[in-house]
Amino acid sequence: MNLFLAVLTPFIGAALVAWASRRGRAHAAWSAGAVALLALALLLPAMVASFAGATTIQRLSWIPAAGLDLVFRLDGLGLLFSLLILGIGLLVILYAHYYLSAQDSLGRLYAYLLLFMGSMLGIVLSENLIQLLIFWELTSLSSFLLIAYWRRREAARRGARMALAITGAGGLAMLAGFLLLGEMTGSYELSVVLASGDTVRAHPLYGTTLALVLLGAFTKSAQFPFHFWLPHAMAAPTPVSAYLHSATMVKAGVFMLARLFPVLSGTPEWTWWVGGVGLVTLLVGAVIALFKHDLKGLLAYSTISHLGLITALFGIGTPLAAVAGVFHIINHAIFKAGLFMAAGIIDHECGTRDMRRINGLWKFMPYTATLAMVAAAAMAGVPLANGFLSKEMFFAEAVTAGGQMRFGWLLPVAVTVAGMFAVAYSLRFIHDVFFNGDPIDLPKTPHEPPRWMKVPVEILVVLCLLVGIFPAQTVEPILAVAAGAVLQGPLPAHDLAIWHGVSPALWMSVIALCGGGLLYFLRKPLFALHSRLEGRLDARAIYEQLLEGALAFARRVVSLVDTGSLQRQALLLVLAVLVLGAVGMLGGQGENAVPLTGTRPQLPLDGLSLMTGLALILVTLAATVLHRSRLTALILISAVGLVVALVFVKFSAPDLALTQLSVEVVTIILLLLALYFLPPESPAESSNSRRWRDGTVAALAGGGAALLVWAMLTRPADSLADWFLANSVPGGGGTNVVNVILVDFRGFDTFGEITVLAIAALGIFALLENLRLRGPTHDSHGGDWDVDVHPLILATFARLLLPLALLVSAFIFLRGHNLPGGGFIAGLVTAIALIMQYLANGVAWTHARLPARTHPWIAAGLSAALLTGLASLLFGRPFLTSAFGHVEVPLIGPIELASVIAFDLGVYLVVVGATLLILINLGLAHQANRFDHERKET
Amino acid sequence: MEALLALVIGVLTGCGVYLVLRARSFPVVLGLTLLSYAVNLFLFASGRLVIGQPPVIGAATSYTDPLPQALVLTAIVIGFAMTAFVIMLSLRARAELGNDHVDGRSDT
Amino acid sequence: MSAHLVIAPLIAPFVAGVLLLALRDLTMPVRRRLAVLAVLVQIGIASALLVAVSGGDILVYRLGDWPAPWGIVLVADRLAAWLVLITTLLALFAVIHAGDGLDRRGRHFHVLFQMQLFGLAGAFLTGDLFNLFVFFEILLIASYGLLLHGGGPERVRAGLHYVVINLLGSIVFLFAAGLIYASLGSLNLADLAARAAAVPPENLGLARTGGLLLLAVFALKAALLPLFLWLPAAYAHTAAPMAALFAIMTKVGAYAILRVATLLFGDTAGALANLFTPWLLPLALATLAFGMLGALAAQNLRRLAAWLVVASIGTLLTAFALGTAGIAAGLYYLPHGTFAAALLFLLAEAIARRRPASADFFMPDHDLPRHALWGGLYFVAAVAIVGLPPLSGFIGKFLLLRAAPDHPVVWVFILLAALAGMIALARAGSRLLFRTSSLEPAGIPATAGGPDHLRDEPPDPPTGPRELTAILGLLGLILALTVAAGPAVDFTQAAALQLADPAAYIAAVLGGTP
Amino acid sequence: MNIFVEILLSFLVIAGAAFAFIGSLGLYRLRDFYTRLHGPTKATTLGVGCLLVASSIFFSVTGEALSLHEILVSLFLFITAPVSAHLLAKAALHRQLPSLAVMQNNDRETKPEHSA
Amino acid sequence: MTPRKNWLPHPILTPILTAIWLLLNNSIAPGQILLGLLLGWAIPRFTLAFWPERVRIHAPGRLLHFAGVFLYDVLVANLAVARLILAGPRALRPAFVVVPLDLTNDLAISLLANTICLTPGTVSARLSVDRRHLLVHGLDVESPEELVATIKTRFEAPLKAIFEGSIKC
Amino acid sequence: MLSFALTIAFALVGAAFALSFLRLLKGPDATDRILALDTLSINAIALLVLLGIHLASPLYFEVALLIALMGFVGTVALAKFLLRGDIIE
Ligand code: NA
Ligand code: NA
Repeated sequence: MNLFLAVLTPFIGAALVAWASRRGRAHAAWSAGAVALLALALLLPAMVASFAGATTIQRLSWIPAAGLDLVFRLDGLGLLFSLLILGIGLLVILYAHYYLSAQDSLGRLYAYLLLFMGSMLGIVLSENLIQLLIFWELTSLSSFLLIAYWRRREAARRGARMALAITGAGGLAMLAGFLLLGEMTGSYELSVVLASGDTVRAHPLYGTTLALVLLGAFTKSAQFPFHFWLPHAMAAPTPVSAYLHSATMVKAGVFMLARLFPVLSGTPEWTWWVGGVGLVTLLVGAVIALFKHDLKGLLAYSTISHLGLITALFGIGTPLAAVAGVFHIINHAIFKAGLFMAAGIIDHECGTRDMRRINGLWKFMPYTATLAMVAAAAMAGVPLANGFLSKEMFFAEAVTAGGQMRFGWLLPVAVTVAGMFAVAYSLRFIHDVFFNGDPIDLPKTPHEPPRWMKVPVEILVVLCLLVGIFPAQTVEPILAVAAGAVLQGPLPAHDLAIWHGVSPALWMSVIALCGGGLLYFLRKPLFALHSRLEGRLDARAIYEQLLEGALAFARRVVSLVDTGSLQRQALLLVLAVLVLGAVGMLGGQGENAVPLTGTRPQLPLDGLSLMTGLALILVTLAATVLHRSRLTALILISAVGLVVALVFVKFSAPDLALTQLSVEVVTIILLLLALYFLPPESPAESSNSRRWRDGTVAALAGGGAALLVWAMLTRPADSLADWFLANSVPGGGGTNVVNVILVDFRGFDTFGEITVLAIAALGIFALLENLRLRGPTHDSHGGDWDVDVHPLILATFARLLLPLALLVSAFIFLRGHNLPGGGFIAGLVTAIALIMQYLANGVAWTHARLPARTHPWIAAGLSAALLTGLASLLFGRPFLTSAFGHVEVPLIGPIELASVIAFDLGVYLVVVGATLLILINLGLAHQANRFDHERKET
Repeated sequence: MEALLALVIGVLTGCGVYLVLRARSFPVVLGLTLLSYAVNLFLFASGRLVIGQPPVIGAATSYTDPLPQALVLTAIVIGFAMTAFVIMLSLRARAELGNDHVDGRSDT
Repeated sequence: MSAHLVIAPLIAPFVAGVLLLALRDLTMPVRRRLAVLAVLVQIGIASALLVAVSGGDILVYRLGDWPAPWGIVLVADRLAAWLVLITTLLALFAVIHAGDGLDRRGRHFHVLFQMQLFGLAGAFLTGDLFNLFVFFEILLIASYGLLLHGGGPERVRAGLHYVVINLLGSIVFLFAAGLIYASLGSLNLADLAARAAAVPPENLGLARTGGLLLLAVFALKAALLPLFLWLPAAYAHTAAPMAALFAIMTKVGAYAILRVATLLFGDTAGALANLFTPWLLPLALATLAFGMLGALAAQNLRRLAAWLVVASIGTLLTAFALGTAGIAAGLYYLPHGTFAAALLFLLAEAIARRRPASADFFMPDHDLPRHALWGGLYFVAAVAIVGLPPLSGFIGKFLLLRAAPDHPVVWVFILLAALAGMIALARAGSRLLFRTSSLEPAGIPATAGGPDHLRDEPPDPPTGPRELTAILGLLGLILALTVAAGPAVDFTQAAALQLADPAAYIAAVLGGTP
Repeated sequence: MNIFVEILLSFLVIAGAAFAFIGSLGLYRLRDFYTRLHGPTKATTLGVGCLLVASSIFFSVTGEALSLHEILVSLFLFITAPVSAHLLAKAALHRQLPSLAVMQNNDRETKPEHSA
Repeated sequence: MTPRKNWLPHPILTPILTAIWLLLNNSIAPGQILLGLLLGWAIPRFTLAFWPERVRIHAPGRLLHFAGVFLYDVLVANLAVARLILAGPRALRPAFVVVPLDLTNDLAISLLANTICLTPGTVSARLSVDRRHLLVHGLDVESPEELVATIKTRFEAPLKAIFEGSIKC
Repeated sequence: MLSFALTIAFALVGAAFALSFLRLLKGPDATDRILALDTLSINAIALLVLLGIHLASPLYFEVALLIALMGFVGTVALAKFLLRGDIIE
């Protein structure tokens, strides 16, 4: 459990620190430090065990079904990294307290740092690869926050985004790689994976897996050609660079190389890719570092170069090289963190990091200069400093490895050249900053920093020397357990001594030192040469071009497709339906083709039907052709609706005809109400080609529909009809089967249907609120409107007809269960009878004679339907269960009472309420508009 | 008879589609109305064509399939509600956008 | 009461809606409380339903006491219960957020909201094809009202497109229903499944066409390429809580695709087996890709969020196209995608409210008040929606990738999409929250053509704690989904297995032994 | 069915249909709107009236009881058809549709050229 | 407002509606009569407000006589119109004729306009705003004066008697 | 005899239908089209009555009744639109 808690501690600590920072900077620093110490304390038992060679594994069940549990592992490698993360973390916390200016939020920096610390600990302590990846991406995210700490600086934002994109992308690749590893080995847990090296290497997907994992590792460790993000990440505050960009995050990539060394290494692919990339990075980083005038830029490229060195060591693949790799991880972390801190002090004191301006600081801060010089010596690989030891191991391994292949001599040569450049940039770091004349135009006068700001640097420099001078006594134990964990096997014989006798490696060191000196001496012409070549073959530029290209591509594609055109959307839908329909009908043809025409006997065609059908077609076409004249189209479409009702009658559907007719007239009234505010004509704005295109699509759609109807109608039916016909009277108590289906068998559909109507009315009511429209003052002929607002004859007869229509409505309602009719149609008849009053007598007159609001009607209707449905629950039956029976009334005879009448009454009320609500409120909107109008005009 | 109805539904569908593809809200609404007619007839036709046998028990000896009729009834009502809504919305759009182009583009 | 548990998720919002309509003279605070209470009750009901089906029972409710396939049945299986619960949870925070003032900006907000929930629950629970159509219409008509709530030119334009295109979709649905009834002779989904397996050869073409037209309709609702163009504008221009609630709307389409694909056109459907399969994966991947392109191209946060919803649908349907393991992954991803999208919409609104000059457009403005809070929330929301570790989105994608070992193309699309999303959200965040005009005043465009004339309503100052409550609540849901991933994945795997066995569903609805 | 009833029915049916036809014929072939208005208003209405009477007799004879509800439809038509015709004539005047008619007695107030 | 008006607002309308109800249902079953009475009572109660003034029939006998004349004229006029239509457009002598009105009752004027539409080859086209003149379109007008006279004596006078009590009114 | 009469009647009403359709298509003015539409609905009533007698079925009565009602309302609304533009005011 304590491994889990150790990882969790910094995450919780981040919140604590953010809270504590309100009480002052010291509180923030102390609490941050306490968090790191607590994490260290939690790890201590397992650390002790791992020195004894034990691997601690702790499990917390999470998603066992997906092989993803939270499993933590502490072995030698984890131990080493945990110490680096927490140890250097503590130093950075101390350092940052003095580094950050008063107006920057220390709490925020600590919170981010702790988030990062937890994530990094998570990486190195993960047993499950997917879990490892989770923490891996968390380091990307937290480093995004850290780099963008000074969020107002463009460089900071850009650097953060670039780092996130590159390392995040690598992380995604690595996720794929881990998934493949899981597929191959059957588990994501390292214990299994590390033991399955042979399976993995023999798997056909080994190459892919390797590539994906390496992509992750290389991006994180800033290997060529993904190295360019690291210099841009220098926009971060220096404590962040000291922590992330020297000791920890950039080491995560090489950590992965070390972690998966037993699984993935040992193949030519590994050697070539890892070794090759490492070597190139080593060289490129070292060369560029020399030419960076920015202090942190130099250190950044130096870091890239050293990471390349470590990568190259793992690429060589021998056990001894791996040991050297681990060793250099330690050494580089120590001296580079120190150097970054020193650079931070210089930056802090001078107000700039430009080495062309910073000169001769020895006079102002000799103590700091001394510290920096020792650390730089380690970086250069000068004897007695720790860097020398691992570098010499590297030289030795390069010679050995080079001896085994053709052109192998190139390897030591390249390595030595890189060494020369390392010496040269280290020399520059010392000479150009601390000597080389006087400072030029510095913003501040530098002096020694606060006492406690130097302490972390002192500690690191002391470590450099201790390891460099007494390696066996200091670093050997931890190196042994760490390397043992990497190799998952016995350690090779190695000797951490300063003097190994006169070996090729020694000669290479000597050449590097001398050559480095010479290079630095010749720096002026080299700088000139470099400034002429600068900007060519810049990986960052390629990255930015790629990104810009992708963004431009996205914008172009999206602007081409997402034009905000309804017509295009509708066209796409029609085309999609056409394609799918065609595939559906034709797709299964071929081997078992079925004729379009089925076997059902056809009805004879009579002349009247033919004439009516053709008339319907002609009117429809005319409405389409004449659609620009809107009223004409509307009248024609009304005729279409009438004939459709007749079609329903013809084919035995009187209920449908009734519904169609009543809905039709309400729709026409609505359209007329709307047309008043719309132009009477549509402009001719479709191009000819557009008309042809739409016409073709329409013809295809129409043809398709016709073919489907034909296929459907000529096939015999096998349906549910018989049950409905048989059960309508005995089960539903009504002879009109359609109505019984509507209010009983499928009453729930009707329940939904009236809900739709009710919601539509409410939605329309909301839409009409504050609607401000201007109706035309003249009719479509340009004349005044008729002054006779309510023609007398119409008004008189409309009133006369009202009771009659209501009677008809009651008639249709009551007989619906047994004969064509029902609540819906009755409701529409009532509504239309009332609308007729509005038409004939006007809003004001009619409104005064009706209940003011129709919402209650809708609510009452919905309630009636609902309560009818719920009533059956009281009898232990499901919702909407109907009941009916005959009651014998004296004198009158039997009367049928059915619960569905209550339900149908609900339908009736909703229909009346909704229809009136819609129409009247639109009418009122008209009226409001008219008053507006008159007010404006008078 | 079947062929005639197929043709009718085809023409209604085609004309509806053509109108729906117009640029002004009013013809679009008319197109939707035509498409509603078409689809209601289509759904109705899924019960096949039968003459003189309305599904009213006792009125005849055999009856047409009542279920599609019930479905079409529901579809008509829902279609009515939707049409009403879209008509009002087109007015609202006219008020808010200043013209009756479906994309709110000003008259060309 | 437990006998009626299956219909309770429908009755509760309906009763609440009718009550709110009848009691519309009550003061707004009372109505708000009533609305929240109603949603809480619905969460309780949905949880009970989930518990009731988690053992594997398929609960069938025969409306009107009529037997299937003639009467309408409601069917609750794991899938349906899961979606109902997700809907109610989402609704809680949407309605809380709407209480921040949106509900005052027009009429009948809470009635429409409850009716929307009624429609959603019905769509998930109904076992009848035509009844599904009816519930689609209920949820659509309610969504029209809600989408337009508050008004404004951009919203009305987007609303008009949304309404018209959905009306066309409804018409296609009816064509499909007619074809299905004409060729298979039933409407009950279970009965259809039984009949589909034995479809007479001469009806095969009609049945297939009907099925594929259903796919077109559902794809339109789900916003699958190429029928997704309605979504970005509609979601970007509606009010934030509505956009948040609508995060579930596309899932209705996805649900319907999944239901029909597994029940009617599953492996055992004979000649109709796997009817959707050849279409689903390519379209889903293309949708995912296009959603990400849209996200990269977006110029403001709401539109970006809307495109991410498109991408999220692509991801979801990719999962559904990958068989049982994929469906399990998708069902885990579904609530995540829903909550994350909702979260992002609410945040976009919150940020826009606090940047009076440039709203949520990616241009410099003054620092937000409580910058750290909103920045932090944005960061977490971005992590969630892109599917970066450690939140549930990552788990969903991990499960999805695991389910696609034989589809390298799926891996490529999913991983590249994650990268694109990361880049888009990092750019957006850095422009909205990092870059502030206090130090870099250059680059603020003049108001002409600027965001001022694009915004839907004048910026409202935040009025209460509801906004933050809703945002934190959604975040809490995502965290819960992450922490409880184990049981959640177990559940979704069981749900996927249940879908793979249509015989049990058919037996539960029609009687007889599986 | 009684032969006299059948003869009566046949007569009514054909007469009704003939009137309906003539009404529509007038609608189709006359030359201005005002004259076209007469056919549908009168002939068609009467024709439908005849048919409805025929229907009433038919169902009274064949059914179990007297069927008089057709009378209602006739009554309704007789009330509404003139109103429709009146409104349409008014609309035509308002739209100043051309007329073949001569203005017979000159009254300024009701002159068709002016809005009343 | 008398109490009687409240429980039986329209003593004429109630039996008429009951009768129409029975007509609609083709039935005189006791249940239907009861239902008809119920509706005949309820509907006028609801529509009371829509009938601002009571209709008073001053001469019920003349109403019946008028109805007979009207039906006869409809028949004759239709035969005439049918003949004219069949004869073709050339045979027509269409004309607009202004009929000065003596009627003042709204219902009476409306009934007159309707009657004119249905009967002698005429359509009432416009009522003047002051309701003193009715513009009539004739299909085949031989003499406008004669047409006006016919309308006034055959239709207007009885209507005036029925609805306005006396000619002098 | 009745069936023969019905055949003739169907033919006549059918012809009336056709003529009304022609006027509907021809116009020329909206008033003509509205009138044609009104005539169509009355013809439709005639057709339904004939159909009812032909099939000896009283089920078409309500349809005829409703066509009478709805046809009237439609015509009034259209005419009012021509006269006033705003039909409910
Ligand atoms: Na970084
Ligand atoms: Na210098």
